[in-house]
This record gives sequence, C-alpha cells and structure tokens, in this order.
Amino acid sequence: DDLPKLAEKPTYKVGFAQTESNNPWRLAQTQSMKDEAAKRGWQLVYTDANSSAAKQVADVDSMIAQHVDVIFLSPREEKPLIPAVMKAKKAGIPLFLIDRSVDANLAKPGRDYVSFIGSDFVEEGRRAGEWLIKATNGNAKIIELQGTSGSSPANDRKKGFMEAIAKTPGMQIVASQDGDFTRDKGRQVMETLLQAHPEATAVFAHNDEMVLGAITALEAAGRHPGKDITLVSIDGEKDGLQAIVDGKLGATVECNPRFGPGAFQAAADYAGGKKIPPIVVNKDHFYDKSNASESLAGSY
Amino acid sequence: MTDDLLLSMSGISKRYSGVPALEEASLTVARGEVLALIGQNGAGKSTLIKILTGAVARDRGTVQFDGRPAAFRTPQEAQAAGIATIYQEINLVPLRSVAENIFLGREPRRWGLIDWRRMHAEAEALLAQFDVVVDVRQPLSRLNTATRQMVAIARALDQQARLVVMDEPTSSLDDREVAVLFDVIRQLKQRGIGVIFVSHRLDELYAVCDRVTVMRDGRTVADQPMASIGKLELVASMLGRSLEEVKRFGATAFEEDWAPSATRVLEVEGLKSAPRVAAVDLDVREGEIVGLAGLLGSGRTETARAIFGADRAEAGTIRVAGEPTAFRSARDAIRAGIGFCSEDRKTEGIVPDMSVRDNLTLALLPQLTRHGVVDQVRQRQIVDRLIQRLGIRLASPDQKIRELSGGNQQKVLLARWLCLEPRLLILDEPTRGIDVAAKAEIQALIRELAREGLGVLMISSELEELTEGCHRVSVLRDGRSVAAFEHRAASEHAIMSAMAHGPAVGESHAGA
Amino acid sequence: MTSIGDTIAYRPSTGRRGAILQRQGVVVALLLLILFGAVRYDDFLGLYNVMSVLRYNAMFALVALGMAFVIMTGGIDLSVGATAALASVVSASLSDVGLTAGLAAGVAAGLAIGLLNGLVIAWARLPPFVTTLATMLAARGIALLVAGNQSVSVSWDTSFTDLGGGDFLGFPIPAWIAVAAYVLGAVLLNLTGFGRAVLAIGDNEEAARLMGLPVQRVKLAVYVLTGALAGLAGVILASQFGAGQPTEGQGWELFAIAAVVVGGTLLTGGMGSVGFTLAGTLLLGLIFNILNFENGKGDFTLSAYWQSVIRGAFLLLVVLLQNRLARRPS
Amino acid sequence: MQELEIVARHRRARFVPPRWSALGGTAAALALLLVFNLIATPHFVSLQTLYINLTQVTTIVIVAVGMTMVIATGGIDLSVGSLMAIAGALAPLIFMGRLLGVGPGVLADALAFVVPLLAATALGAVNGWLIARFRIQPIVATLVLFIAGRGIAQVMTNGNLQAFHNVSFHALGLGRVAGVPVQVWLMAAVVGSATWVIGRTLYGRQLLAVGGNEAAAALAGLPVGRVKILVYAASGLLAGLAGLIVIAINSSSDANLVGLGMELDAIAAVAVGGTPLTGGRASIVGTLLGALIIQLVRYTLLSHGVPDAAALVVKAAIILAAVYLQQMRRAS
Ligand SMILES: Nc1ncnc2c1ncn2[C@@H]1O[C@H](COP(=O)(O)OP(=O)(O)OP(=O)(O)O)[C@@H](O)[C@H]1O
Ligand SMILES: Nc1ncnc2c1ncn2[C@@H]1O[C@H](COP(=O)(O)OP(=O)(O)OP(=O)(O)O)[C@@H](O)[C@H]1O
Ligand SMILES: [Mg+2]
Ligand SMILES: [Mg+2]
Repeated sequence: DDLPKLAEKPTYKVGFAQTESNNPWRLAQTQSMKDEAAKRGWQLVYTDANSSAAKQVADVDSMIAQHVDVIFLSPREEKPLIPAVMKAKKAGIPLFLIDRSVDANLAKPGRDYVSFIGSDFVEEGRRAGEWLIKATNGNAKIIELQGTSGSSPANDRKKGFMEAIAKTPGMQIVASQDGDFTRDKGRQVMETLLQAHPEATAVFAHNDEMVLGAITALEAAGRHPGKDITLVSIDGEKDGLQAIVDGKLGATVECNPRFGPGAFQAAADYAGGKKIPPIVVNKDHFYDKSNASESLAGSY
Repeated sequence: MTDDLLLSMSGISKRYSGVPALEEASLTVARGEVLALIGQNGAGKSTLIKILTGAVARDRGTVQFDGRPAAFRTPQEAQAAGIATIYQEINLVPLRSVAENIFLGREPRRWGLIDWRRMHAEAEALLAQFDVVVDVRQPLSRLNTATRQMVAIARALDQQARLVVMDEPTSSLDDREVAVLFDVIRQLKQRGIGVIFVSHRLDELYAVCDRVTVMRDGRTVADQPMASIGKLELVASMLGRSLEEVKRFGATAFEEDWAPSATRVLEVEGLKSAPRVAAVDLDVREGEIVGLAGLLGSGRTETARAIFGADRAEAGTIRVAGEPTAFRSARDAIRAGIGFCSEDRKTEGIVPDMSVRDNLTLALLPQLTRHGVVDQVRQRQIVDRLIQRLGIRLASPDQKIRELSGGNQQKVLLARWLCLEPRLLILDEPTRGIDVAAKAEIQALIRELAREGLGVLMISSELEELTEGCHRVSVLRDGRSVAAFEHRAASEHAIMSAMAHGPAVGESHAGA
Repeated sequence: MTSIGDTIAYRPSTGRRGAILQRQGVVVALLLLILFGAVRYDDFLGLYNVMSVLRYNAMFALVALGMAFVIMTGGIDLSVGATAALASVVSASLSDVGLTAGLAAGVAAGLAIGLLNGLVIAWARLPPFVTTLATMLAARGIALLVAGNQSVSVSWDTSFTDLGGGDFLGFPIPAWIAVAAYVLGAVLLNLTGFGRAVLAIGDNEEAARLMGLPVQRVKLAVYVLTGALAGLAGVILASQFGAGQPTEGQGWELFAIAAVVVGGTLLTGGMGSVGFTLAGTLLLGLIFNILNFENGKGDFTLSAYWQSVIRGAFLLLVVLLQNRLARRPS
Repeated sequence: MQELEIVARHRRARFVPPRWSALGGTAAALALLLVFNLIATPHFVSLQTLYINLTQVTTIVIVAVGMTMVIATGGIDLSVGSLMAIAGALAPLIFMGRLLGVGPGVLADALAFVVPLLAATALGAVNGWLIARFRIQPIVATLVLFIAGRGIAQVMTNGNLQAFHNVSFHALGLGRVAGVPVQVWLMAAVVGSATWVIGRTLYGRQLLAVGGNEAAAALAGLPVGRVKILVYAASGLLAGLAGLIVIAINSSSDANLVGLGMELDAIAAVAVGGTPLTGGRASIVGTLLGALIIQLVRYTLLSHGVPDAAALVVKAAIILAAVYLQQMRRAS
C-alpha cells in the first residue's frame, strides 16, 4: 500500500488537531492526549480549531510545516477535512483520525490515512432508541433535543435513533428542536416544548448536558423526571451518571473521550510495523441504574 | 422679462411632520439677473432652495426651469440640468483634499481613471481666480471657515451652470472676500447666468442684486426691484410690521453708553497656544464689552478656546478676577465663572435631540441636583424665567432644540451660560447667520447684561457690531495682538487696516 | 453606526497625518511579527508554511476588502461570514456542473445578500448595523436550509476544487485571486470617481448628497460588492475544503472589522486604505499561525483559552500602538 | 427690551407629541404576536407560559438595559457576553472555596455575589477607559474583551464545567417571591432603576448629552470621560448580574457557553425597541418591549416546531420589520 511509513524512534513529535474546547467531552479528550504524550515523553503539537473546519485544515497545514511525525486529527466535519488528510498523506506523514471520521467515499482508512479510532454515533443513537422502546413498552410521545444543527454527531445520533424506533409504531416524536448541545439552551427549549406538548412522556437528548437542562425545566414545571417522563441521552459524563443515580435520567450511552492511550499505542504499533485495522471502534459502555453508581467515580 | 425667464417656481408648499415650512411660495429669476432672497430665520428660504435642487421633496407646486417643467428628484439631477448650488451650511467633505472637494463627482480623467495631476493643477488655477492660495492636496479640514466657504463657491462656479444659487455665502466671509465674490457675481451676470443670493446682511444686497424677494412664514410676501425699496422697508416687510414700528429701533441695538467698573475680570498676557495663537494680550473689566477683531483665521477662536481651557495654553498668564489660572478643561473655567458660546452652534453648541429645557440647563444641572437627582421644579422655574427674560420663542420647553429657528437656538445657548451667572462671557460670533430682528435682540441683551456688571469678550467679523457695541476693540493678526482701540476712537477703517497690515509680517490671507 | 451630520466637525480627531502614521503602524507590527516568527521558529518562513498561510488567509483578505469599502462609507456589514457560508453551500451544490457554474452561483448568492443589504440600507434607510445583523441570521438560516443542516460535498471530478486547492506559477490560486482583488480595489478606490464617492459619503453623507453624488447608488454598490466578495470567499471555502459548509464563517465579520481598523481605516468612514487592509488581515491571520508554531516548540502548550487571551491582548496592543503613533507630535 | 417686544413674532404653537408614542410601533408588534399566539398556540394562556417567557428573557433584558445606555452615548459594547462568562466563572470558584480561600458559608456566598459583579464592573470600566482616554472606537475597544474575556473565564476554570449545589444561587435562579420568580423581580428592578436614572438624574442627562453632541457636552463642562467610563462600567455590572443569573438557573457554570452571542441579542433588542444606534436617545421601556418581542418570536417558533434554520430567517425578518416600522414612525 501507499500509506506513509513511520520510522521507529525513541520519541516522536506528534500533532493533535483538536476541533474545539468548549465542552467537557472535548476537554477530557484533550487531557487524555496530553497525559499520554507526557507519559511517553513524546512532544505534542496541539492545535485548536475553535469550531472551524477550515481553521482545522490550516492547523494541520502548520503541523505539516513543522514536520511532525504523526498527526492525530479529530475532524470537525466529514467532508471539509478531506484536504487535511490528503495533504498529510502527500507530505508523507501518517495520520490517524480519532472520534469522528471523514467521508469514506473520498478518503479511505488504510489507503489515505492509517486508521479511524472512535465511536459510532449512529450506533449510539440506535442504542438510546432501543433502550427507550424497552423502557416505555414501545409507547412514547417523545421530545427530541438535538445537538447543534449541522454537526455530525447530531445528524448521526438522530439517524440511529430514528432507525431504532422506525419499526415501533407507538414511538412517536412530537417535537424535535435544536438545543445546541448545551445545558442552558436545552433547558430553555425544553421549557417551551413542554408548554406546547404537555402530553410528552419521553425525552431523547443528543447529549447529557441538554438532558440535564431538560431535567431542570421539567422539575420547574412540576413534573417528575424519571417517574412521569422517561429520559435517555448520550455521553456518560459524570453529571449524567449522577442523574441516573438520582433516578431522574433513565440511561445514557457512553461516548468515551479517553483516546490518548489507544491512539498513541496505535502509532507506536504502526511504527513497529504491526498491521493496524482500518477502523477501531471503541467499546462504549451503556449506563443505566444497574451500573451507574459504580461507574460514577471513574467518569469524566 | 418673461421671455428671459430662467426659473419660475410657484405654489410651492412643504410640511415637516405636519408643520408648514412653505405655503404657496413663489419665486422667479431671469437670465442675467441677481435675485436677493431674504426673510427672517425660519422663513423658508433654504427650504425653497432645497426643493429647487431636489435635495428635499416638495408637497405641492410647480417648477419651470429654462422654459421646461422641471422636477429634480436629487441634487444630482439639478446639477446636471445646470443649477449649481452653495448650500447654507458649508456642505463639503472635510477629510478629503481641497481639490477633491472641488471636483468630486466630475474628476478630470485619463483613460477612464482619475488624472490627479491635472486635477490638482486645475484646482489651484481655479482657486487663484478667487484670490485663494492653498495647498490643494491637504484635507479641507485644515482650512478655516472662510476658505472652506471660498472652496464651496469655487466648486459651484466651476460647473458652467445657468443658475447659481447661493444660500448665505457671505455669513463667514470678511469684506475682502465678499468683494471678490461680488466681482464674480457681476461676471456671471454679464454671461447671462441667473443668481439667487440669500443673506441676512441687508447692506450688501444693494451692491449686487437687481431684484429682491421677501419671504415670511413660508410665503412670498414681496417681490420688487432692489433699487425701489429702502432698507427699513425691507425689514418691515420681512418682519410683517409697519414702517413706523421698525423705525423705532436702529440697525444695531447698541446705542447709549455707560462706564464699566475698574475691576478686571480677565487679564491675558503673552498667551500662546499652537498652532494659531502666538502672543495675545487682553483684558476685560466688569461691565465691559471688549471686541476681538481680526481676519478669518487670525486666531480669535483659538484664543477664546485657550482662555476657556478647551485648548491647552503653552505660555502666557491668564488671570481671572486677579487670580492666576490654568484651566485644564472647560469644567475648570466654568467653575471660575466663565462662559463660552462657540461660533459653531450646530456642532459645538446644541444637543439636537434634547429638549430646550435640558439644553438650557446643561451646564447648570450639577447645581440643580441633589443626591444625583435633578430638581425638576427648580429647573422649570429657571428655564421659564430665562425663556421669558430672553424672549425665546417656542411652543414648549419640552420641544427638541433642533426644531427651533437659528436665532432662538442661539438665545437658548446664551441662556445656558447666563443661568450660571458668570462674571465673564466669551461670545464667538454670537450673531452669525441670524436675522436682523433676532440679531438686534441678542445685541440688546448682551448690552443689558454688561450694564449689570458682566464682562463680555465678543468675537465678531462684522466691524459695525464691534465699533458700535464695544467699549474697546482689540485686534489680532496672525495670532498676535497688534492694536487696541477705545470706544469710537477708531473708525471701521482704522480697525480694518490694523487687521490687515498690523506689525506682524507675512501674508495671512486664506488661512492655511 | 455613524451619525449623519451635515456640518463640518470642528477638528477631526485623526487628521491625514495621523491616519498615515496609523497605517504605517500596521506594517511595522506586521514586519515585527514576521521577524519574531522567523527568529523563533525553524520552519516559519519555509515555503510550505508561507504558501499555506497565504492560501488560507485569502478568504479573509477578500472579506476584509469588502468590509473596508463598507466601513469607508461609514457603514458596517455583519453578514459577511454567513454570506460566505451560504455561498459555499450554493456553489458546492452546483460544483458537479463545473467550476464556472459553481463560481457564478456562489458569487450570485453573495451578490443577492449584498443587494438585500444595500437596498434596505440605502433606500429604506435602516441602520447598517441592524440590517446586516438581521441578514446575518437570514443568510445563516438559508444556508442551513439549503444544505439540509450538513456540509455539502463538492464534486471532485470537475475542476471546481482547483480554484481553492490549485497553484498557478507556484503560487496558490486563492492568493492570486486576493492579490487581483486588492489591485482592482486599490484602483477603484484611488483612481475612480466611485472610490472618491465612497470616501466622500463616509466623510459626510449629507454633504455628498448635496454635492450631487449618487449616494444611494454608491451605497448599494458597496454592499453588493461586499456581498460578492464574501460570495467569492465562500466559493473558495467550498473549493479549498471540498465542501459547502453552512456553519462556517462565524466571527469572520469581527475578524474583518478588526483587520480593517488595524489597517488604519477610520471606523466612522471617510478615510481608508486598501493596501493596509491587506496588511491588517495578514497581521491578525498570522497570529493563529504563530500560536500553532509556539505550541509546536514544546516549551509550553498554550490552550485555546490562552490563545484567545493572547489574541485579545495583541489586538489591544496594535490599536494602542496606532494611537501612540497617531498622537505623536510632529 | 420693550421695543424689541414689538418684533416678537409668536410662532404657531406646535403640537408636541408625548414621548411614549414612539413606542407605539413596538407595542403594536408585541400585541400582534400575542394575539397570534392566543389563537394559534396550544396551552398559551397560562401563568406558566408567562413565567417561562419572563425568566428566559430576563438575562437579555438586563444586558440590553446596559447596552441601551451605552448606545445612548453613541457607543456599543461587544464584551457583554464575555463579561457574563467571567462573572459566571468566578462565582462558583469563590463559594466552592477555590478562590479567596473562604470556606463554604454565608460569607463565601456573599463574596460569590459581590466579587464577580465588582470584577465585571471593573472590566467594563476598563472598556470605558480605553474609549475615553485613548479614543479607541467602542466597537474595537470592546472587541478586545470580547475575544480575550471568554478566554480569561476559560483559563480561570480550565474550561471545566462547574456544577454545584448552592442554596443562595438556587434561590436566585429558581426561587420565587410572592409567586413571581426572583429573576423577574430583579429584571423589573433593573428596568425601573435604569428608567429612573435616564429620566430623573443628572447622570441620565449627561449620558444623553454626551451621546447627542459630545463636543457641545465637553464645552458645557460635562465630565465626558467619566460619563463614558461609568456607562461601560454599568454595562459590565449588568452583564455580570446576568452571568450570575444564568449559572444560578442551571446550577452549573460553563465558561465556554455563558453569555455566548449575548451581545447580538442585546443589540437586536435595543434596535427593535427603538433606541437609535447613533446615540443621544434611550428608551429603556422600548428595549424591554424589544426583548419581549424577540423572546416571544422564539417561543412561538419553537412551540410550532419550526426548525432552527427557518427560525433564523423569521427572526431576521421580524427585526428588519420592527426597525423599519420605528423608522417610519419617526419620519412621519
Ligand atoms: N429637516 C427639517 N425638519 C423639520 N423642520 C424643518 C426642517 N428643515 C427646516 N425646517 C423648518 O422649516 C422652516 C423653514 O426653514 P428654513 O431653513 O427654510 O429657513 P430659512 O429661511 O433658511 O432660515 P435661516 O435664515 O435661519 O437660514 C423652519 O421653521 C424650520 O424649522
Ligand atoms: N492649520 C489648521 N489646522 C486645523 N484647523 C485649522 C487650521 N487653520 C484653520 N483651522 C480652522 O479654522 C478655524 C478658524 O481658525 P481660528 O480660530 O484660528 O481663526 P478665527 O480668527 O477665529 O477665525 P474664524 O473667524 O474663522 O473663527 C478654526 O475652526 C480652525 O479649526
Ligand atoms: Mg437658511
Ligand atoms: Mg472664529
């Protein structure tokens, strides 16, 4: 194959192109990468694209200009980051995608970049949907709190969830609005939707932050989350697990941000000549009241 | 005359938010005729002109220009049709160069692009015709008001128009520049070009105008050959009074005399403030009106600003009531009992969107305030008293000041300082652009205040105002005090020659 | 933003001399920054970095050029970023037809938003700040609707992607486009009546009107021009990154305003320069690049947060520097 | 003087329209929206709906009141969102004892209210100082803190979301007094006192004079610099207060998100409320109405399931229409 090679060296200069740093999940991811670099004594070139796919490409460009040995890219979007992948390839720098992928029609793992390591957002949405069907016996009027319009986790989680509930006619989405992945917006949107749709019996939020906002809104409206309304979300952050322990949140699908060890090991293995599978899907946990309290301590 | 008719406007009406500014006004100009258009402040002269040039839309009425019905929707269209206009407020763009201001919209080009070299050369040549010699590459904002006015005139006259409209072109010009302008007007007349000339200085109308149209309250009330009507009749017609009533007061309201006290409220020695004030000596006593004369750009305004602390004084001493002072801001000067009425009412005087009441008490407000709250009862009392005392005419003190006529705005600004009961009032061109009636009132007011003990330092470009109204006149030239005259000890001629040929050297004409 | 007065300001706080010094300030700062980067980082002046910085910043340069013209008329355009996003989506959707179609469609989309801005501002006389704030929301909304809430893939089979990714004579095509736009912009501003009218309107709009300048048409043209340039930037965005991105372009307007002001253009209008706007863009754009290199040096890692603080402080520094230069007695 | 009375020409008394008429357009737009909702939105008539809308609009109103005053001086404040983030980040740091080293308790809670407000006020004053002292354009001067301010908040918290349980802040966010949410009382107090300041106090007049004609104000001896510094400080203080309210409602503080985009919401509310961006005038009540309109539009669109993207377009149209109506009223 024509993938760039990586020589074996005692230490490497690696680039990590982060998308943004405005939520706990990203922070945990960055921290994990930094910790691992420090642990191995590798030099980390860290960039932050400030939520701009275009800037992220420019960031990768500046890594190439600095002759890093390996690039870890957490692409903000599927399509606009293709040029970054291609430029790294052209510059002879092996590249690993982490947590999000790029358009498979345009760049292929094992050919254009070494490998994709991450979760499957569609699968996350599907698992949330399946749990909700079980929890509500296939009968629910659902309010969906979507992630930021246009972001790939929002699109994919929605897709997976819709696929899961499609076969169950009792599962009905009564309202679906953008909560921007944030607690404050999630709360405000929930407050309003609850006024317009008091008949709702379930909430599916694209992440834990929004579901926490929704819980505040529900309580303020005199509802009893976890009792007269069932909630499910994705991420598995500490506050989310706490909400499960408190009996308010039904379940949350983990989306693990701790990529450092796996990603760095993959790079080390690659240098050592091992065959790296083109797609490495993280084993994501599923938290509900059966396991939330024991997992609480180790969550981010 | 009818076949010679260049412009005829008739039945023109215009309302601003329901209030009529023009009612059935009319006006005609023949080829080669200079028409004087006069009227009190707010009579509607400028509005009529703006309607003619399409700067303002009319409500009703017809306009015939050059034998054809004309309805200009923008000044651009009027300009293209051959009407060149000098508007009342100098409407030029201060950050752009002098040359650009002259040629904006019709720049000389080569291959479709601006030919800067030619533009500069032509601008210089054009200004030279008006006796103005300046660097045409510098921004207009560097020029003094008079030179800017000359630039505006040059711009308008270079347009090869068939009608030239001049709305108060002389209000900021001195006699020499007025003379130059009149020469040009006579040339225009010879070339068969029509001219509309607006001015509050009635004397100068007789020098160039053929005919006069008088407006009052938005209507045309008289239209006669200039030669057939005397000055008093003009005033009577403008004011809508009988001739007898008007005769009872003179052209200026300065008449009787009194002796000022010996106590000096202001002493200035060797004042220097870059770039225009080099060495000024002045003093003003209690109850005295001291005039400050000088050509435009001689540094009168800057002297006043330096005394008031609005500009920094670099050298020299200023004593107020015997105490040496060095004001660092207008606030300090106000605390020491000085008031300053700026020459530029619009940009440095009024706060246009504020009520007359708040404008009038702007400087007094801290004294009307207890625990941060304005005592509105006292404010009302003071405002009402001053409105009455100064005869300010308005619908309500809650009216926005910008709705008042120029003369009344000026009175409000005077009242702003008077309510502070200052010991010294500096007035920079207090009657510029103000109609004869309001001017007389303001002059009488100044005099009455001085008689009550106020010291007044008055800057004016009208020599008559200085010679007749002041106890003493101090003359500046190139930022230096060059002469001082006791009351009526000097003729206008003497003052004028001191202004122009004082001991300081160098040619000072045309500002920069 | 600016008040429409019809009299001459007593003494403008910045005269021409001040403005020239201000503008030189930006060049001095730019040179210092480049020097700093060259001395401190190994590959900073390497061909790869220079080319990619130019390629990436070309979009911002185009947007800033339009913004400079708008600001010179005394206006402001907050919609440029959203307009670019919309244009990128539109051009990406048509990229399979070919470069010309994509380019035309994207620029036309920008033009349409600019036209809307211009009509509302020049004819309905709404304040530019509010008008373009509204069209910013509208353009963003339309972009998301057209794109169906996600990035729109461009066609890699046509020559569409050459525009953003290609080189010509060893120099990135977007940079060529920007250079051409700036040359034309400078000619437009300095050698045509239109340019003079732009400055006159920003200086004193009422006076400009009374001087017989076609104020409304010039304002309309300026917003249309800005829209078109934002559209062009959007096409380059789509072409360079292979996708129309409805969520891209946030904050571009503030970047552009800062670049224009740093380039010595008076925010109140009436005075400005095309060339120094480019310097302002490069100055602010280089900061990101420098920060990436600093992180690569490995002495310490600047988090995104520290980067914001540094960028803010840097902007303040440049503005204060200009202020000092402008006030220095001659 | 007597002789002069002769020439006294009494101008026709003109009708001076009462001040509130300028608000007519804004009020009518709000009424129209209400009527639409009464007819078309299910479950609209309820106290709960009222409180939801009022609590959601609180922070915008509070910030927009400060913005109105800033705009009245002819300025603008882009830094409000960042100042909200800073105040919001400081408070939990203080009552959780990570800053100032005060253990949890009444004192810590009190400091957690006061210190963030002081910090926001001080930063606002710095904005004002840059503008007054160095004559930097307000939009650029406040752009500095817009960029750097959020960074400062993020640096303070390392970007971490700070979740907390704090009784005092819980009361601020979700408590009620006499059945009405505490924040709504606060909003009323802010609107009331700002109206009073503008209408009754010396400072109010000076503010409008500086915005109406700065040169004239300076020559009339007004402390122009101080007026400006104060107004930006006030805007900072109000932004800080809004920041505290946001974190109180959510029982968590996220420096990345608190106040994000607030400057544009606030400016839009001011513009829709009829305060011209050119300065010299201020309508606090107008701003309140403007904010309510924007809020009600958002509520309406959300409860009718209009997707976010389309909602943006509708919001844009409403802003333009409202400002256009204002303009028409003023011109006529
Ligand atoms: N833009 C405007 N809005 C409202 N009223 C106006 C406006 N312009 C003029 N007016 C009013 O129209 C009337 C006529 O004003 P105009 O400026 O034509 O007077 P004028 O005769 O030129 O006075 P002056 O000698 O002071 O120049 C005045 O009452 C004035 O207040
Ligand atoms: N070189 C210059 N730079 C800046 N402004 C200038 C310059 N020359 C003249 N001016 C402006 O011209 C005006 C008049 O100048 P100055 O105050 O020195 O003279 P003056 O005798 O008061 O004349 P005027 O009768 O025009 O007021 C002032 O407003 C001043 O700002
Ligand atoms: Mg007039
Ligand atoms: Mg003067």
